[in-house]
Amino acid sequence: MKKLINRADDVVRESLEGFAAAHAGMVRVNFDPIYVARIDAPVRGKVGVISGGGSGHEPLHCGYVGMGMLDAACPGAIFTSPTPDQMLEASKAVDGGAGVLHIIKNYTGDLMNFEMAAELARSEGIEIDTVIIDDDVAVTNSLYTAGRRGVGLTVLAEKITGAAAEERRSLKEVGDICRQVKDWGRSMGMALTSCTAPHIGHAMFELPDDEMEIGIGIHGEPGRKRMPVQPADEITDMLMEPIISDLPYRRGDEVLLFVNGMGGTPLSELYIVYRRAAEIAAQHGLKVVRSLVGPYITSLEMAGCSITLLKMDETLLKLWDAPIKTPGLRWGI
Amino acid sequence: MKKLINRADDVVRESLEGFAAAHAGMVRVNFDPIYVARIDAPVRGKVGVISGGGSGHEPLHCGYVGMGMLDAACPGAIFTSPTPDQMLEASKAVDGGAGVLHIIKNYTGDLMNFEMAAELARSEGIEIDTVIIDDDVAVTNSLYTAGRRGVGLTVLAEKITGAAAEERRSLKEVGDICRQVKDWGRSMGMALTSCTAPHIGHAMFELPDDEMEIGIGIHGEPGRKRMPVQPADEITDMLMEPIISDLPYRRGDEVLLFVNGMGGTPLSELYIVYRRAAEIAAQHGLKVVRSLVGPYITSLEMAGCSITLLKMDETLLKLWDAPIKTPGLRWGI
Amino acid sequence: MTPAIGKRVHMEPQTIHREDIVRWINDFAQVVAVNRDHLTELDAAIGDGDHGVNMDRGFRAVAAKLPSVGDKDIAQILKTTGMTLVSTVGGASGPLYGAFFLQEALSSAGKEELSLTDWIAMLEAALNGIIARGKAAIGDKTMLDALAPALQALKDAAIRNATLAEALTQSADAAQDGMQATIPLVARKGRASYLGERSAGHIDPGAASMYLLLKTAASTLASG
Amino acid sequence: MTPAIGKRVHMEPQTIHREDIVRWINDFAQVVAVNRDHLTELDAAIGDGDHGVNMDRGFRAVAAKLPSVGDKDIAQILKTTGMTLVSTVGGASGPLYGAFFLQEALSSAGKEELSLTDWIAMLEAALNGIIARGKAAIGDKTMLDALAPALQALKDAAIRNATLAEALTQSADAAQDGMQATIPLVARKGRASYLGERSAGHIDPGAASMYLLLKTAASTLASG
Ligand SMILES: Nc1ncnc2c1ncn2[C@@H]1O[C@H](COP(=O)(O)OP(=O)(O)O)[C@@H](O)[C@H]1O
Ligand SMILES: Nc1ncnc2c1ncn2[C@@H]1O[C@H](COP(=O)(O)OP(=O)(O)O)[C@@H](O)[C@H]1O
Ligand SMILES: [Mg+2]
Ligand SMILES: [Mg+2]
Ligand SMILES: [Mg+2]
Ligand SMILES: [Mg+2]
Repeated sequence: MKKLINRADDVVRESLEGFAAAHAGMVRVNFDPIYVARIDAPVRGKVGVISGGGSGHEPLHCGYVGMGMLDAACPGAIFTSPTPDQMLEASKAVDGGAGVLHIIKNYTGDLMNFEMAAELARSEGIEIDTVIIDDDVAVTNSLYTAGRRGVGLTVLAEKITGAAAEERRSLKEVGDICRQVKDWGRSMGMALTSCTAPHIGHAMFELPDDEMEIGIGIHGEPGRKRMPVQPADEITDMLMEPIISDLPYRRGDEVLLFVNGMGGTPLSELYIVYRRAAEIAAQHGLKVVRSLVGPYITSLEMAGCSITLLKMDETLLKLWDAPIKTPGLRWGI
Repeated sequence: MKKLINRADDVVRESLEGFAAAHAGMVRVNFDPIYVARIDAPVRGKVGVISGGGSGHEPLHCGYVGMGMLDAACPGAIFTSPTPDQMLEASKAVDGGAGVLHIIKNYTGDLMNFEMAAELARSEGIEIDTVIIDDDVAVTNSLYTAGRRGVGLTVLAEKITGAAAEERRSLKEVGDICRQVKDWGRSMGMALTSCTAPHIGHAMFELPDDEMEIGIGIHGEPGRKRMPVQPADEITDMLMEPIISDLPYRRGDEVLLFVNGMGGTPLSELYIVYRRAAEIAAQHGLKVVRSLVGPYITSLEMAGCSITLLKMDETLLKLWDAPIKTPGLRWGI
Repeated sequence: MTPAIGKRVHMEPQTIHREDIVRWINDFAQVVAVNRDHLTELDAAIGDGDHGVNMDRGFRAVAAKLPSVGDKDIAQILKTTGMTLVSTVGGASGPLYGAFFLQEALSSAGKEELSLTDWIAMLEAALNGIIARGKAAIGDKTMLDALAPALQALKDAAIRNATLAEALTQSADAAQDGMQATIPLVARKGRASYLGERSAGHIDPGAASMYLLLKTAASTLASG
Repeated sequence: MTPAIGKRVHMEPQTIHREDIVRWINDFAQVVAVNRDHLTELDAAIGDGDHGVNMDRGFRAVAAKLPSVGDKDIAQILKTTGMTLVSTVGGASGPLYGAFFLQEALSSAGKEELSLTDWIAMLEAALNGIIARGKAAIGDKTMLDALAPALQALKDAAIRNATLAEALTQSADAAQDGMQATIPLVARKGRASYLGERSAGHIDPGAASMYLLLKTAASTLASG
């Protein structure tokens, strides 16, 4: 294992110390329990939006704390959901009196820990709403699984929901916007290589030099099927097909197309995927009105990508375009 | 070799097609010869700022085309400087009557091709100024080499120079600002792994599993020395020491600290490096007033990082903070 | 070979005391440390490779915390263990092992010592706590698949009037069988479920740690 | 063994014509294609691993372009070659090989056929063009280190009154020796210079391609 780290046990803390130093103007990092809050939290009268999950997906979630997106994020150990006390303290820290929305990626661990946090927060008088993002169409038989995983759509949900909260909408409205995003978005990902978690010290799965995994999650879990590496266009087809056929997108629908890098894929390759994905969208009569291309929800240094398609309407468009100022996403301000 | 590409020969073109589609609102891509120009180029009365170089460093340079940074960028083949006709056409396309500044990274190929382009552009009546960025302190005996390479500082130079041009300063003034950045900044990089250029198909150099290269460039060139992998803090010390002792930074100096990822290093690791680099800066009495952390000038999927320190004054600070709207860097607008 | 019954009663404790519980948890913390990489490897095969690290982080924290409640009663010790796990482990196993010990705490409230019957009630409560939190069923390839047969074995042993030591040993054996029996299963809960058919052929990591917990109970509590 | 002088004159052409130049460049394009990976490997060792790809891209474009100027004069053919290289190769070798052919074009302006003396003058111009553009000195471990001794060998051959074929062969041999002699050198120009001492022990890729160019000249132009 070769990593720019000191000790495996210190990765999350030291990384957050650097993050705190680099973005002192935007965020404040609490270390016991660990959470990152926007510098001006709590914002009076505004719904607090928080998320969290295992570390190793940076910039998600901590990089999205700031004006127009998250009020706080709770990072767990690498690929391990955070603990309830983190979400409880974060909820208290961002509650401006209008309640707090928890955006959760659908993983057993995340669900249970957030659930406990919500119970505790409610018992302390904070109103909590919860939205579970489960956009991964690679998980087909949700009846026999923990359900679809939360992957790329999470980034879009946090941005759009954060913008809705910024407009001082009510907890109910903010939650409903987030649920709309959850309902209107679908994703699928693939990996060319595995990744190495610092505490494990070797690749999470072995992938021969001429094979790839289709339908991976974001935690170094192997995917649903392994096959010989294909050209980028064919791979893109394999990801787009299940996405488009899952959500009944209709000709004329406006969509946001998000091509995400898993951490170790050059940006130039993501644009090659974007090129083909946009072509396919056009073939289906979908109008790509917004785009996002880059490593926004990663699996350490894994090589690979995911594609997310989110159907847009006027409200979502306006919220997507709204000003945002976070370490990981920024525009308009 | 595992890459999200179709054919090695098509990488640059297809990637630019995706780039053009994803950022149609900001940039326009010309394909013969290849250059990327901001959508509203030429801007009347504004100095045009252009740069270029081999591909494989994305988002540099094409990702930095847009309001407040570059007017155009000329991408060459992977790791190969572009050709004079590209820079000539780009110069013509962005000349708003106030002249064009060429920002060049100091590599033999880049220099010669830009030089020819400048000769041709001048013969067509365009006023051209040239600044050569050569910030890599890993190259020590510049007398016996092609001189210091242009690396991380290029990103900062393009941002600050672009902002100066946006203020409608004269070609001379814009060039002088760029020269000030060139004089006031220093960088050094390292690699944990090599990278694989698509047309070569295998790693550019072999690095055993317990070794690293210190003092690398950004083209997969091996570095000046190879040594056993060290903890991140020690590596950071090794990069910071030559930087700080090269430029006579003085206690009380204000600096911008830029920790750059080479493409395959998780953001979390860059923050671990940032943490230590900021500590060292503080030990030397330097005041870090701005920061930048992320993969801004890369070598495909190489794992590693570089550190750039740029001394700031009021002018540079103001220009750094000025609004910018490019695919790769954006704030204030 | 079987010792005389009269003798047996004197040799083997039939009740579990506060110190036994502390020893059990401390011993398990060491077992987890030793098996950290093993559990992590199991999780890397069908999950995300952190189960050993998660458990180790949690039980290290528990071991550090226990001295401060060493003089408290059984329920308090178990509650502290559960609370500490919840706030240090994270992932799926944090809330689930948290529920295990918190439910054991509730079930043992007010007790100075525990009989086999108490122990059975506690494990029953623990099992239900895990089900309530995780909503898994037996056969979903989770820690339940080691815990449920172990509980059944305890009940069977009690009906047969087995000693505490025998019962604990039989429950550990049943847990081991249950763990082994997870190998052919296709996971339906937790991360491993995303692998579908590919999850078959591997031991469930949570079942493995649950087996170790019950085996440690047998070796620690049965020896008095 | 040496053929009679009278005979030699009839067997071997002493001048180079337009068609010869076209053949030389086309042949070289094929030589580059065959040696593409070899040149690239050389460049990967001490540079950035693109020299073969760069040259191949350039000479493919040249080969595609030549038919359109096949009826033009020598200078026009060489100029087109140089311009095409400049606009397709990039990197260091683009402007440098561009300069090579553009200077040869200037030097051969107006000529219908080339004598050995003309050829020497053209290579001299090419050498100076490369030096003017790249500012390298002999011994810096560049393509110059193959070109300069080849030019010297041509001059020596001319003094000895050698035939064109002999002269070209000797110049190719000298280029090969010059290329080999780059092995121990520490690079002072181009990317390889960043390696410092580590650049020693490898052939310079530009010297290797320059040798191939001059070797192709010998085999193509000498055979008429
Ligand atoms: N819903 C559930 N009910 C019971 N046990 C579960 C459930 N989900 C997961 N588990 C157990 O948790 C174990 C994984 O724990 P761990 O690796 O620490 O957490 P995570 O899956 O969040 O990484 C699995 O092996 C399984 O035994
Ligand atoms: N200043 C120079 N003068 C002469 N030749 C040079 C100079 N710099 C580089 N070269 C030649 O160019 C070759 C490298 O060409 P190439 O790999 O195509 O370009 P780049 O170095 O830009 O990748 C070197 O091997 C060397 O022979
Ligand atoms: Mg986990
Ligand atoms: Mg090159
Ligand atoms: Mg796990
Ligand atoms: Mg090269």
